[in-house]
Amino acid sequence: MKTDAVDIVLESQPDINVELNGSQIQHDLPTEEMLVNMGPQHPATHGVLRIVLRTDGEMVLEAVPHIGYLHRCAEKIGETVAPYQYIPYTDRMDYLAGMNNNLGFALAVEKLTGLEQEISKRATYIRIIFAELNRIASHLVAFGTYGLDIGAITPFLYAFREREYILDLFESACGARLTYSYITIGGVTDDLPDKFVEICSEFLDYFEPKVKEYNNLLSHNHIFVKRTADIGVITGEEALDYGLTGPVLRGSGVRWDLRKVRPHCSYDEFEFDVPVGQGLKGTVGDCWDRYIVRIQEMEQSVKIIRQALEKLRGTEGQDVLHKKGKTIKLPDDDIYFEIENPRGQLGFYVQGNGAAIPARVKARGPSFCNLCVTDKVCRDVLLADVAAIIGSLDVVMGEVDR
Amino acid sequence: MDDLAFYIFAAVSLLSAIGIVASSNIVRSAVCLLGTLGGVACLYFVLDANLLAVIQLIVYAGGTLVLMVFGIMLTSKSPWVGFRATRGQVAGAVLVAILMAVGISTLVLTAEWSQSANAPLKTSPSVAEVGEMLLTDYLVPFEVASVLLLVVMIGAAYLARTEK
Amino acid sequence: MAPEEIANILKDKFGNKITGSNFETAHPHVLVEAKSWLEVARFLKEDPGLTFNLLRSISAVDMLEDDELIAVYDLCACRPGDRETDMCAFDEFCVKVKVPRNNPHIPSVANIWSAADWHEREAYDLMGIVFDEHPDSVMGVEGRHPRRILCPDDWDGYPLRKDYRFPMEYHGIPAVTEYEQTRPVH
Amino acid sequence: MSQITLPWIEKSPETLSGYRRKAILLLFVLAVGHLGIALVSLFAFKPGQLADWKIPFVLALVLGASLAGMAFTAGAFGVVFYRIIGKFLRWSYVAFALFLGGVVGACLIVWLHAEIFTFIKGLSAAEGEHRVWLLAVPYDHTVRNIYAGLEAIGVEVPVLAYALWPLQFEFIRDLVALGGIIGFISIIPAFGIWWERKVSARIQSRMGPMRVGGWHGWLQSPADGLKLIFKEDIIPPEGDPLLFRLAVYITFVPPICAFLALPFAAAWVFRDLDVALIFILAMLGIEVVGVILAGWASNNKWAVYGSMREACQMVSYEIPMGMSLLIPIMMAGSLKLTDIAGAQAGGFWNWFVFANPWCFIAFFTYYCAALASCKRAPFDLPESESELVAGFLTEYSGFRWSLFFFGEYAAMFIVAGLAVILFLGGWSSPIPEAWINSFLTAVGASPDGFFGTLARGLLAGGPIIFVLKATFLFYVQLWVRWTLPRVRIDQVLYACVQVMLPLVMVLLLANTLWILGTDHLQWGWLNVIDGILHWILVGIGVIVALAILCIALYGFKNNKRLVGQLAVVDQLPGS
Repeated sequence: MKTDAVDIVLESQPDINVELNGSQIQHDLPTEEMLVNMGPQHPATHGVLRIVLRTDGEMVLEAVPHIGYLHRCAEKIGETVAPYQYIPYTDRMDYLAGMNNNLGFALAVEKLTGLEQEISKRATYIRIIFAELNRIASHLVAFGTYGLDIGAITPFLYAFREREYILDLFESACGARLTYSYITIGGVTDDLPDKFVEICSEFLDYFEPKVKEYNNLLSHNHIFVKRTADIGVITGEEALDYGLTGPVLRGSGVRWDLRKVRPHCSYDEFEFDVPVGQGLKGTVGDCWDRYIVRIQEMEQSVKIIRQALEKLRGTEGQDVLHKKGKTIKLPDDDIYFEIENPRGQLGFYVQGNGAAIPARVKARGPSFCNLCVTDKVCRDVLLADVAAIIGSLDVVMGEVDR
Repeated sequence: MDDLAFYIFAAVSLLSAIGIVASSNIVRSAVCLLGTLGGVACLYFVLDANLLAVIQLIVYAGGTLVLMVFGIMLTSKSPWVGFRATRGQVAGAVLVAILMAVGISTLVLTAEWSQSANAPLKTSPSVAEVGEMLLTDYLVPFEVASVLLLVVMIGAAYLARTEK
Repeated sequence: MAPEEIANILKDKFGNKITGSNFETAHPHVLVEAKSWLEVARFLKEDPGLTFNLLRSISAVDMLEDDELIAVYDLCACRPGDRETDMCAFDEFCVKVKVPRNNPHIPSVANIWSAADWHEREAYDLMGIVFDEHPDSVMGVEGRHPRRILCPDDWDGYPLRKDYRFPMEYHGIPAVTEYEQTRPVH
Repeated sequence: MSQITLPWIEKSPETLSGYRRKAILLLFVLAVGHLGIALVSLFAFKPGQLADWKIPFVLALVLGASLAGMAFTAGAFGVVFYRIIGKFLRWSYVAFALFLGGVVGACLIVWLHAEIFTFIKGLSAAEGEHRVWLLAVPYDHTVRNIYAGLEAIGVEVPVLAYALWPLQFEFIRDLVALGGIIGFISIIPAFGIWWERKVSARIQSRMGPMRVGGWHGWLQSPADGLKLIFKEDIIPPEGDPLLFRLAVYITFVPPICAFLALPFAAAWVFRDLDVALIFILAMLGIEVVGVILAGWASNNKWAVYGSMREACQMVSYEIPMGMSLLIPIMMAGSLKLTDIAGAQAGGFWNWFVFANPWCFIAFFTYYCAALASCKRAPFDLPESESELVAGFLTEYSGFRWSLFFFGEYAAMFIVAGLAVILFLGGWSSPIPEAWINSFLTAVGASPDGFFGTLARGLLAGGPIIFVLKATFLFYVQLWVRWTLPRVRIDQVLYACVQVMLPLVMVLLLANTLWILGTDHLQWGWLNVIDGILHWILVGIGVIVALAILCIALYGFKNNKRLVGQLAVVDQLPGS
């Protein structure tokens, strides 16, 4: 078949035809390999990811991801604006978990400037509530779109039904539904609206049984298990080697969660478990494990939010926004700080030079690091498995390309 | 009315047959083949030979399908890649065509058409009759054909098996 | 393990290949000279006492006034607990490698941490640090370098350098508006 | 950006109503004119005045004029009463009425042609005397004969004689019947797509289409069709344009042909072929050729993947599908669909699905294989949107694209109809006719009176029952599609070759031996076991039916809770 786009790929990236040392399939008939361009516009790539597949019939011999279609110079912009002005840009990195991105950058800057000691307890708890709510919202999208990748359309709508309520909660607090900029340097922009605590706990009561519904609908569905178990297995060592973090790492059976092993934001005051993949349906570290870890994390987040709402009780009246947040000057020093995002560890490297504007801002997006394992996992799998594997890594291209 | 139908379907068959030979693209040839076989099936319908017509459709549609799949798999470059016959192939084809033409014309010329034209045709046999005949009078040819197909299936499975 | 202890272990092992360290900062780190970075990295990963098996990030920084580029390697050790239900132990460490701006060459650690593959490509793409022996290298005008990752393969320059000037056009496509063309570039 | 300006948008309201008045006037004038032409031409020619060979032309004139007149009248009414019509559309349950009306109407048209011929034959006094040739077709009854016959029964309407005259030709009657079938086939996708969207919305706690046409968006499918017609017609320049166009028709026409042999009830069939079953299977098989051509002619790698998958899937699943169908054929001893359905009349316990365990399992294997051969989820690999973009449909757009769906929905209905005829008793009612008769007698209604006939027609079996049963199986296809994930290609083929094929072979063999033992050798013990198993299966069937009914009722009653309203969400300041 003649397709211009792939011809261009061949010319500009000659290394796509690198010989594989891995398993060569024995053929009795000589077959011709075909290069297929999956993306940048493809329903299974969750945005503008482009994967060049080298296929033999339905078998995928090699999958090379090409990224950069959504590159928006976020790091360059970081060198031209003050930290509090940079908060909205962090929203647009992982646009499904804007609160967590805000939190990551705010914590990094606060740690660099020593402001972190002066954040009020109330602001910290509000931050935790919103970060965890956003974790639920983000995992709901991951759950729904993973269903779509496997071909089940209904779970997507179920997930969005619940996510809608979370977005309503966000909207009541900060007015935005996707790019919040709510958590900022020095606290949060505004105190909670009236009755937020009651409505939030009602939502949690409503949401908890829904997780069981998801499990009945999708997690234990026979076809779903057949499609995801034993597919795209990543062992714990491989996961660490490739720098995978978050549910992808935990799905490989590594009990590692920054909220536990190096608590930020007073997460150490909270009681919760860290679910890891146990290979219930197949091998440890397969797609199903990565998927089920997200489902279980939603339950844990509910637990955390309940405790945080409880802790919020005695803190009325505390100032939720520190006055120095907007006027802060960065010292001549640098920091690298990571928090646990829904997709993994989001790290910010911030370097100051005594001015109000940082000299260098670098974001380490978890999706970026998780995606680099594609090349390794998508070898000698079927075409349909590529969709399953990419979906189980749950990448957000806004964060990969920044 | 039947005459009209006959001419229409005969024209379809013949034109598609010309298309098979004239087209240099294997998939287009296969589609033309489908047209020919479909036209012949419709002729059978016109002649009230329903069973034959339906069998023609179900068997040859499947056959054309497989042919098409092979055509796509073996020439998977573009719809515009054609093939050209070598001189030897043309000579062979002409020879076969002449032989067939001679054979068929001999058959047509020597057949006793007048008999069937005058005597009213027996109403077309029902499926039940055909089935009974297959399992009684023609049992041996039927079984031989089945065994042949079985051998073909085993052979195909053997050929398609991956060498380990 | 405190960063000072790790630094002492490294200094005992590698002597003056460790060119400096700073622990009075929000980001304690040691400085390693570029050409011995590979063996230091291997030691950090494979020494049973250190086992820094998770490379979190490679941040490239342009120090224009010092005329040098810095690659900041943030490492993390994830040591499994004794029992299945134990959390892994956490340890972090940072290594900085300084190279001159006009000839920035650092040995690639992508064979030690596979995670470094994309980070190094990004650092080359945006900051122009050449990682030698990178597994995904292509031949450029000035020798082999990692393949670009975010920018197109034929992009000119390294966008995150402080002296980078944005191109006026790319393949005939005007890359800046008319207003920006007339405005002085800061 | 230039703005499109419409001349009447800029006019003042007075001028606008002026335009409307002019339009109404014009439409009425045209309508009156055309109807007048029609009437004049009809009454101008008494029977006998006109040579027979001129009749077709007069009829064409009359028909054309009256149709145009009616259209103009309708248009004028639409313009005058558009508000009232809009209100009517908004408040009525027109969708179901239209569907049911369409079903009944199409069925009637298919069936009437036989009745009318008998009627004309009865009318004609001098049958066989006037064998005149018109357009190379012999005909028996002149208009004068028919009019004489009408006069004899007291109907002195010359127009009726003209209208009945062409119906004596089988060709014309077939055309009318074909019109009915095509009408029905165009109702199925329109209704099916709208219904699928509503069903999926219900399953996903949404509303689905709600706007177009008022009541639950019942006009959504025609609106979509209209939109698709106006969309840009893209043909990939690197592909094969001829085959690209042809593929649509090869996919779209065979399912329609299959309807020619699908009986809706005993006499309600276009052609009662003795090989109807094989004919329908052959037609479903030809459909695949179109899909493969579509993929190939698109010159798109995803499309080729889709069509290769379709070829794989179809070729392998036709075998278990055909073999499952052999089991009811064996029970009925005929390939004729009317015979097979007729053999199951008299109560649901006579349906083949409950006849013995082998038939029971064969029903499910047939249904699975039929899902696969219709490429419906979970076997929708040829067009799996998350893997192959849209499979063989990737390059299609506009009306061509929608024709594929016409074919697909028609095929869905056909496989559902086949399952009904072969396993679920066809058009026979679950309740035996004798019970209905005795019930009618018990309540004091005569079984042969008007209401008695109506009740029997609805309950004792007929096309309506058939369509309802087939629609239920159609619904199950939707239900499955919106619930299950998609299987992988190797799993599809594994399930066919390694699971379904051996299973069906065992079923076939077992059923043969079973029938041999019970029917031919008359083994008493086997007959006892057969009876016990039969009633156990009937019990299972009843339980399943009741369970589905209960679930449906539960869902209907707990409407709000299924949707999952969060009670306090409206109190949020933001919302």
